[in-house]
Amino acid sequence: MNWRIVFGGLFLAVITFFLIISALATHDFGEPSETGMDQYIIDNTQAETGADNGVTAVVFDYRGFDTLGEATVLFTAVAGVIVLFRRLKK
Amino acid sequence: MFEQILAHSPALAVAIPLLGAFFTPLVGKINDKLRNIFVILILALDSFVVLLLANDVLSTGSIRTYIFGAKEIGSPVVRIIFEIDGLNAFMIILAAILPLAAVIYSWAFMKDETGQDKYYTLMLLLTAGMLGMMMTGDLFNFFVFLEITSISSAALIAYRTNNKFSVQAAFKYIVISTIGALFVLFAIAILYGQYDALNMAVLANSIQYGLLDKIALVLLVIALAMKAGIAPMHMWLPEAYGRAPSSVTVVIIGTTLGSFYGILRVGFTIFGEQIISASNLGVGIALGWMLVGLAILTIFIGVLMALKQNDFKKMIGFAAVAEIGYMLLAFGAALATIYQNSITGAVDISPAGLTALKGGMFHILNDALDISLLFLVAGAIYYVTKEASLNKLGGLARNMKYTTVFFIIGMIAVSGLPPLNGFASKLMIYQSTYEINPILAIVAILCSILLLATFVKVFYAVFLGPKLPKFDKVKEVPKSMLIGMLIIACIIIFIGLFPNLVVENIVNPAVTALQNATAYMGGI
Amino acid sequence: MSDSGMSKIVKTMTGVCFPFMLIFGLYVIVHGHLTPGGGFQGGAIVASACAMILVAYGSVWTMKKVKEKHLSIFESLGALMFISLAFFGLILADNVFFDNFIFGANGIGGLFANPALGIADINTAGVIPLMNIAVGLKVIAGLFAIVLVMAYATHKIKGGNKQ
Amino acid sequence: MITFQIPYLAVVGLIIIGLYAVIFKRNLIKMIIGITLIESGVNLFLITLSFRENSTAPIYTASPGGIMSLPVPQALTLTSIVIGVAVLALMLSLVIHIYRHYGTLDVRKIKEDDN
Repeated sequence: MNWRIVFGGLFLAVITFFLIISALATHDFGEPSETGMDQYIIDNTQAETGADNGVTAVVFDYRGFDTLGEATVLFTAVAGVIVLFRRLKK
Repeated sequence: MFEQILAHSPALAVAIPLLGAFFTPLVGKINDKLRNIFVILILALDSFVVLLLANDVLSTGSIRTYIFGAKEIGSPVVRIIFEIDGLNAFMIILAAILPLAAVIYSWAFMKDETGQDKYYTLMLLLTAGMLGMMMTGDLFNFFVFLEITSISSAALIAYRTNNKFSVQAAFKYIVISTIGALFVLFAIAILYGQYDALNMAVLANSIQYGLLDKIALVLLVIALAMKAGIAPMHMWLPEAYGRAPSSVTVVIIGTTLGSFYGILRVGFTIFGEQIISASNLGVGIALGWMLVGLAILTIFIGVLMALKQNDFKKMIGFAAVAEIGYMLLAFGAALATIYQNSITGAVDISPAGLTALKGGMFHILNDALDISLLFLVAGAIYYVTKEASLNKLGGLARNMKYTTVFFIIGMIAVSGLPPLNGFASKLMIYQSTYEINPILAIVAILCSILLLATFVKVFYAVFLGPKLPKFDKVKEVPKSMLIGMLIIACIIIFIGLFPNLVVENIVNPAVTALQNATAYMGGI
Repeated sequence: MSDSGMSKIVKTMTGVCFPFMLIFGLYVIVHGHLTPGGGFQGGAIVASACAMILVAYGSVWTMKKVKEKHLSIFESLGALMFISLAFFGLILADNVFFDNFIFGANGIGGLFANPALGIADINTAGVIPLMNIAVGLKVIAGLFAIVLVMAYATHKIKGGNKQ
Repeated sequence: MITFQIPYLAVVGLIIIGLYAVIFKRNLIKMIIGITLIESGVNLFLITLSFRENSTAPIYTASPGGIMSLPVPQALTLTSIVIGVAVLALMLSLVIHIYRHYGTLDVRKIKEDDN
């Protein structure tokens, strides 16, 4: 049982170290270094998709296929939960 | 018409099973038989589309892209793009074979269970997720499909909810895969924050290999290795494989290899130019040897644990762990042989490493088929005897002739004996690793022999030996289960008889695509 | 939460609040392309309104009124509507999966107008509002089915009685 | 410099607390809480990436003008939240079944019961 604490602690320490390093190395908060793709979407959302809401334009038009996947995930979860609580044959 | 289908095949390959999954609950309201036929037809159609696409990509050697929602890609790349090169085409062949065999098999196998509507729905969703994972050219889309596969497989592993072990196995599986998927998402977010791109080809083009990129690489590889069942985090795999219904296990094998594909894509394509480059030569070689070490550990754990297992399906599960180790061994050894050409200055994989790559790639296909066949046999035995422990089985060969033949085929194939497919790929791995380092080859061969010994022991325990009185009334399994096994067995025998044909037409384009990251970047 | 639900005060207040939550959720769904929100968010609001009824009246009562089978059919219909909108893009206009076939240069709709800066009309953005509605239907049915099934399954096992 | 990175450090904190709960806690429900904490951390990270200084939401309806924050991470977060809900529902269902079988949620007691 002690192994769990030793290895778990070690793993946690290593992960903490690298996460803090990456947090400090990420670009400054509020000043993204590279915004090409997003700026394109902001500029063209009205002309290309007709939606006023940029986020909805991304969700349903530019990345619509992700949304199909997301809807599928929810569908899967419902099917899974219903399968788990179905009536079993006696 | 034909051209039209081919042009839209990447989208159709995912959309057809999804459409089928949404329709299945409605069709199931009408009639059980109709629903089974409907599901099989949907999967057959899907396999047709997938094989059409794979054939086109593999024979022409081109890269096929599909943009969702627009005609042109445009610049910058904002839309989701499916990009299918040789490697993807190679992987989706698996996704075309396995679910179809599994669903035909489940017609009789699942007949006595309740909630079959949802069972078939989840199978179709699992197939769609697996295909999406193997074809997408977008990192976030990859994450979404990864989650679809892990949720649906967790629900299917726990399908027999009255068995406490299967519920426990499902819980372990979903905890491991969710944490893995969250790490993948974190890595994607790091890469996005740096380059403002999610497309794999765009990322591969612009990656600088700075500190953050290295952290993202490590996170991606660790998380996907967790999901692929590589050594330190392999514990969920035999449990999940062993406790799920056999037909489900066959499809989950496909998704596990999908995660393995993810490692290859990340390592060789997105970070490929940086790992295999002159400036990072030492790092690349060290990484290769690290993978070799993990692979040896995986093989050892798999084989040794398989030896002492008492549960039939868990034993095959550990054999599956060992087989994943063989693949990793091949790819790691190939990476360990990178060298700088003294004349041109180009960094490349040595000829021995190239053979290892081919062997490893070939082994992905063979492993999936062999292990699937063995699981289907184990499922058939559970179906007729309701008994999983090896100690309580015996003398089944007399009553179940066909199943015995299928088991022998699977046994010979998985332990790498001459006439069948496992031999072809393992020979390539032995040859190349012997050139790289003889110890590796010796360890690999020894473990293979141990695996054979394990399976011979099982063969004696289950099929030979005295006829047990309690199995007097045991009959051969129903036809649909035999057909499911027959499909896989036929492909195994075909590959075993004509390995060169398969290597030249399927494996070589995949290896070429794996090595050639520039072509993938140029695909968009 | 017992089988018969909570007290009369809670039940009455739930009845008063429910229509408002319903309307608000539907508003969020329908205006998804104009204001913050969309199918998922609005669907979650409506589903939580339904969950509120579940808490107030108890899972047995709710299960008598709404069966999870019907919810599951509704969910399938929502998903089918969504994927068929995507398939229409394959057949119409640009012939691409997930094409916004109503809006744009090759679009078929005269009904759907270009948006204006400032306050836009609801009939903009082509296929997006329709997809919002499909996803909204799906999320309402899906989330409510999950909550309902889980609540109904747990109402029997109080205390650690092993099976 | 470091003061501006506080949102990222909050992300790290959330992920670490979640991982701690997953590794060291022996109650299954607490492990699930840990997983949702990791998930919140990752979602927070995505949202912080979308922020630009002095920006408004990327919505043109009654927009005051000026620069807008990045829309893509917000869409990704939306997707990831829905996926999180789905995973959570399935994990809780599995825990309910484990409780039915074992009558406990303690990992040690479940292991004892198995042997």
